[in-house]
Amino acid sequence: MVQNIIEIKGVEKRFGKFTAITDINLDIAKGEVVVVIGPSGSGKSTLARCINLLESYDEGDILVAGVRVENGANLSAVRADVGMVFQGFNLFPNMSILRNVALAPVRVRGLSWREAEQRAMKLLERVNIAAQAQKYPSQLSGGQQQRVAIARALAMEPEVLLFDEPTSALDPEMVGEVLDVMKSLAQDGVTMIVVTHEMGFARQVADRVVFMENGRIVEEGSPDEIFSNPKDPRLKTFLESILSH
Amino acid sequence: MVQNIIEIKGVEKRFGKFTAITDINLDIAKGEVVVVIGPSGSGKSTLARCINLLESYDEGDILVAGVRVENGANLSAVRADVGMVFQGFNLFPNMSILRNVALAPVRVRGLSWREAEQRAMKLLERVNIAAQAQKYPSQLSGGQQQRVAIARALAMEPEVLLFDEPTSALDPEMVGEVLDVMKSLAQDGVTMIVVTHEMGFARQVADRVVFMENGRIVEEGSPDEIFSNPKDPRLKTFLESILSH
Amino acid sequence: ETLKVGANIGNVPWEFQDKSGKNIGFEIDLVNEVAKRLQMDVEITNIPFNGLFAAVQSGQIDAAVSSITITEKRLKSVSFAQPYYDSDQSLTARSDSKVKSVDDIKGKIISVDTGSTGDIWAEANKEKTGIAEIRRYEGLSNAMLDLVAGRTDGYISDIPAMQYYTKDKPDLKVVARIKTGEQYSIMFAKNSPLQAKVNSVLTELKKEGYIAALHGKWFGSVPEKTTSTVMVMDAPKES
Amino acid sequence: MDIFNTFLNWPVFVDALPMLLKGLWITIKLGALSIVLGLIGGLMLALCRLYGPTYIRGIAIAFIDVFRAIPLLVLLIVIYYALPFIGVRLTSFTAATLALTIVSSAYAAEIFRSGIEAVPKGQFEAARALGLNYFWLMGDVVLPQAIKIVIPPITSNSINVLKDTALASVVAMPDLLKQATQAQALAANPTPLIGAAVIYILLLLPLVRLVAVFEKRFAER
Amino acid sequence: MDIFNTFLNWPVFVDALPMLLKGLWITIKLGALSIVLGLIGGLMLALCRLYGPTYIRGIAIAFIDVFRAIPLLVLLIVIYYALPFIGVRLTSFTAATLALTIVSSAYAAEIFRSGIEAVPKGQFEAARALGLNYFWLMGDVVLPQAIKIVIPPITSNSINVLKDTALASVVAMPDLLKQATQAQALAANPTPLIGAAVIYILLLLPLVRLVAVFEKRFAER
Ligand SMILES: Nc1ncnc2c1ncn2[C@@H]1O[C@H](COP(=O)(O)OP(=O)(O)OP(=O)(O)O)[C@@H](O)[C@H]1O
Ligand SMILES: Nc1ncnc2c1ncn2[C@@H]1O[C@H](COP(=O)(O)OP(=O)(O)OP(=O)(O)O)[C@@H](O)[C@H]1O
Ligand SMILES: [Mg+2]
Ligand SMILES: [Mg+2]
Repeated sequence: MVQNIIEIKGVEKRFGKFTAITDINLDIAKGEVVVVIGPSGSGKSTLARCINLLESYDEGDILVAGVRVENGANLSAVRADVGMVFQGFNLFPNMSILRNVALAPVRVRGLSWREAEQRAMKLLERVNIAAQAQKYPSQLSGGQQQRVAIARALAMEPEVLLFDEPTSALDPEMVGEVLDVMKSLAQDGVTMIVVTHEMGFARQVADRVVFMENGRIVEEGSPDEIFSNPKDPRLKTFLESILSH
Repeated sequence: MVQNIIEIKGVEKRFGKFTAITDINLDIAKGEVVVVIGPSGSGKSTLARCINLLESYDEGDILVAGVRVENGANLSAVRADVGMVFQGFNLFPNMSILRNVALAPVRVRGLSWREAEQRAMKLLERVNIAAQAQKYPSQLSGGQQQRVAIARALAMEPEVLLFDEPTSALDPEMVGEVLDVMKSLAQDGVTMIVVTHEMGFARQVADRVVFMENGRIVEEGSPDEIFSNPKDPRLKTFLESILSH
Repeated sequence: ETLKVGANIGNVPWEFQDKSGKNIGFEIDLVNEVAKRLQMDVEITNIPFNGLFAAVQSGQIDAAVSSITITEKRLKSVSFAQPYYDSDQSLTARSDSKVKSVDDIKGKIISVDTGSTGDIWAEANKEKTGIAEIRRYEGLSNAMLDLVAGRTDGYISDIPAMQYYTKDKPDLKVVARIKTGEQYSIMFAKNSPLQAKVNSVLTELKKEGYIAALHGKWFGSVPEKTTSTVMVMDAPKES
Repeated sequence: MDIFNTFLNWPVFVDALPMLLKGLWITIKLGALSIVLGLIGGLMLALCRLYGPTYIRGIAIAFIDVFRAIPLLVLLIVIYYALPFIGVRLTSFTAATLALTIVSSAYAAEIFRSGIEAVPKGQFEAARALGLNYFWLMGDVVLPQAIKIVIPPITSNSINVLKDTALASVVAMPDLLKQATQAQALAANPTPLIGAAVIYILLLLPLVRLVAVFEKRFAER
Repeated sequence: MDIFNTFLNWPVFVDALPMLLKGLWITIKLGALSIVLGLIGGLMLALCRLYGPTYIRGIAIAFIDVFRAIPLLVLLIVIYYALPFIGVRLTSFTAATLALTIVSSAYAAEIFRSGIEAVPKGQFEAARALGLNYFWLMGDVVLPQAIKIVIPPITSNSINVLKDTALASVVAMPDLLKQATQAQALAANPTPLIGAAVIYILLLLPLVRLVAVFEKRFAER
């Protein structure tokens, strides 16, 4: 039996009377890379945030490695295994870049500060920002902050990585580098759910592409199916509008 | 005599001992669209922020419509004429979307709330978000927030518009729409300085492209010159890295 | 013309309020009579003891009463009319306690009102009487609570107040009178012209036996002939 | 005597009640006025301290630090009893209001400052980039956010001012607490003090709950 | 008598000084202990109020609201004079420390709460997404930012506690201000009160300035 690392069954999330996502069903196998695309406000971020319970969902079940994601004793453990890179960077302004990256490995995995900071330096090098290790987040440019956020998530060596538009604040040069990092992670067998508008990345790396609209998954399939042979009319318009500029 | 609406002469900005931008010389004619490109941390945002004195500069002069940008009585008037869309959205969380857009026209231009809100609704329609007019910023997705920020800057009908990566948080569909808005503004003769990674936009709309690196303007010219015939080796690498993914 | 008098209302039986909120008491009666003789109206202002000194000196009030003791030190900053009451200190203890006289307070914990004459006496006689510890309180009622609670063994304070207080409390008793020779009077700003006027009215009132009658009214007893309540005296002067 | 006769003596309480209510009125009058004036003064001070020219800023800092350090009792005595020497003779109500307002504005100033400083820099920048002048930048953008942040400590401060009216008795304004201590002395029984505490609680709890409701509604945005 | 002889009388001040210093020592001892305990208690209370299960939250709210509303004087009297009736007999120092700590922790709780609520939601989310447990989320991420925000009102609150030691005189702990009023009564001259105010200012101003320096260094990040 193939173990699905993430199973999402009939999930719905409401904000007051407004339904942000509904009837979401999605199983993700270990090592799979799923790219989520869709217009603004379609619920992509909300879906990602439900997976590690940053938003509690109102209906259905989400299972990570067979464990239901819900408030309780094992939530912290689930979260340590599910890394997340935010659309906003959410770096901790009260500590240096290096500390930002080393913190969770020390507090959650029990590493020593020395060890954690050594590993953090390596990750900062990987995203090309090691020279700023001693600066505070407010002293970095937007792109630099985003790269730190990625390093921070990688530091936990999570089983599943959630990316919410990880490259949106990066300049094109850096987009390339970060996408390379993500590609190498995919080759290492890390399961990833990536909300992105980088169609190039989706085409090259995704095992599956999910198209959301109005809080629902409207179509899903291999990148080839989605990009070359879209069925849903809304997906067609969406793709056309992207290619037109 | 052609009046340059913006004249930047020998400007330098330091953060403590670190020099963020230096020796910047740039004249911008009325109606011109200048696109600023360059790697992360090269000082693009800093330059834009100096133009409306969100950062005070340490050396040189910046003149908007012939008036030196400096602390004093006419700073507010200069700023009202220089609209800005931020890399972070910086919407006002304590008021509705509609209020966010209508506020400055009422407070600075002296419009009535009725009039200002009517105009605000039109702008919100233009960026496709009129349905959310009564919501508060925290209830919007990232992309929705960015569009409100653009509408807010447009509401002042400024002479010069500064954009700091205006499309970085937008999904590709919206990028197209927003770029269309910007194109129509360019056609209306609005002077614009746009920090962006949208090379397509630069090629189609820019009168001039400025390439920054390490706090300096390394090369500038028409889009054709910059993209088809780059001279500076660093610009060449930069462009190659963009085209490679 | 109005005579503005400050008084720490609540200082039984010298100045306090009856149930209708009217100011009554020994010193209230006295200043009312004095003002009448001076053909002035009286306006009583309720000021806590703490505030009375600054109040007379700043002229916010013309005179102050509140069983204020005449002392050498005070005379350096304020003036007094002639005394009208001789107050001694008293030792109060629980009825069932072994403390029956001043000789019994050796090794005991004694309470006083901070800054009062009782405090001064206890401090001065600490060695002689062998008091183990002096506890200083803010007013009579709290000191009484601790005396009843057994945290202290005796309370040294003005005798009239204690007699009045213990009247209806069988578990407390005034066990000794401690002679200190302190005298109460009306306080004025230093060298106030009112001082002489009031002083001569007091002489008049003593001669008529008015003050002795007040003593009878408020303490239920006739004052001895040799006390300042009866005898005409000189106004105290700074030495 | 048992604890009930001593601390919860009903006849003593009933006797004292008219006095307490008279004091309550002074507490409320003095407290409400000083709270309002203190909030206004505190806001002005905070703005002077944050954005004034250097010497104004220095004066504001000195004012805030000195009047937080000085005991209210002393300030009351100085204002009411020392100022007449230089020809300024205030009524006790004016003097008490002035002293309470000065002290509460010094405290409120620091609270407002912390709130203003907690508003993200981007908010100031966006407002300035739109050309809003200082007045609207503060009034429309910064203060609404700052005040929302500091509602809890401002509430605390207001409670404090109301309770500090107790010291006004030194300038012949016998407030609720003073009346209670006086009634205590009269009855030789601490029940009136407990009665005063109950009145304070009955007065303040509904107000505090009301503020909490407002705060919640505010937070929902 | 002129204003100098009345309010700034040097011989009277010199006479009173030893008494004042004795009171100062009580003020400092009692104040420092209550401030520290109050900050710890206040933090606990704030966390209970924000994140406790419903009934704990209810208890915390009741505690905070009641002990802010109750006059300290009454609380002191109850703790010191009423508790012996039910067999709890505290020394005056313990009683005064307890009362001051209870009240100051109620005030500090609301200040800490405002600070914690001013930390952006994204910070909590990032910490939780990393799997940090509640303890580290608070200790590493939220509290350092919250405390930075509330340094000014916490300073004010600490000053208040130090000044509130004045009420401890009711349980026979004569503090600086009490000693000053007593010296005033002895000399029939308000100079000792002014002297006490000067001592308060000399004591508090350097502390307040020191906090301001820390705050600035903090803010530079
Ligand atoms: N806290 C909230 N309260 C009310 N509505 C919300 C809240 N958070 C999100 N929404 C709404 O839910 C919908 C989905 O939002 P979400 O952030 O998931 O969109 P998205 O697909 O990530 O968009 P984008 O590409 O712009 O980031 C939007 O319409 C948004 O306005
Ligand atoms: N307040 C500050 N203090 C110290 N250094 C700063 C500060 N603000 C910016 N810098 C530094 O100045 C340099 C230029 O920053 P700037 O934000 O202008 O870059 P940018 O070109 O806009 O980059 P990006 O494309 O990532 O937004 C960076 O190295 C940054 O770390
Ligand atoms: Mg999103
Ligand atoms: Mg930038």
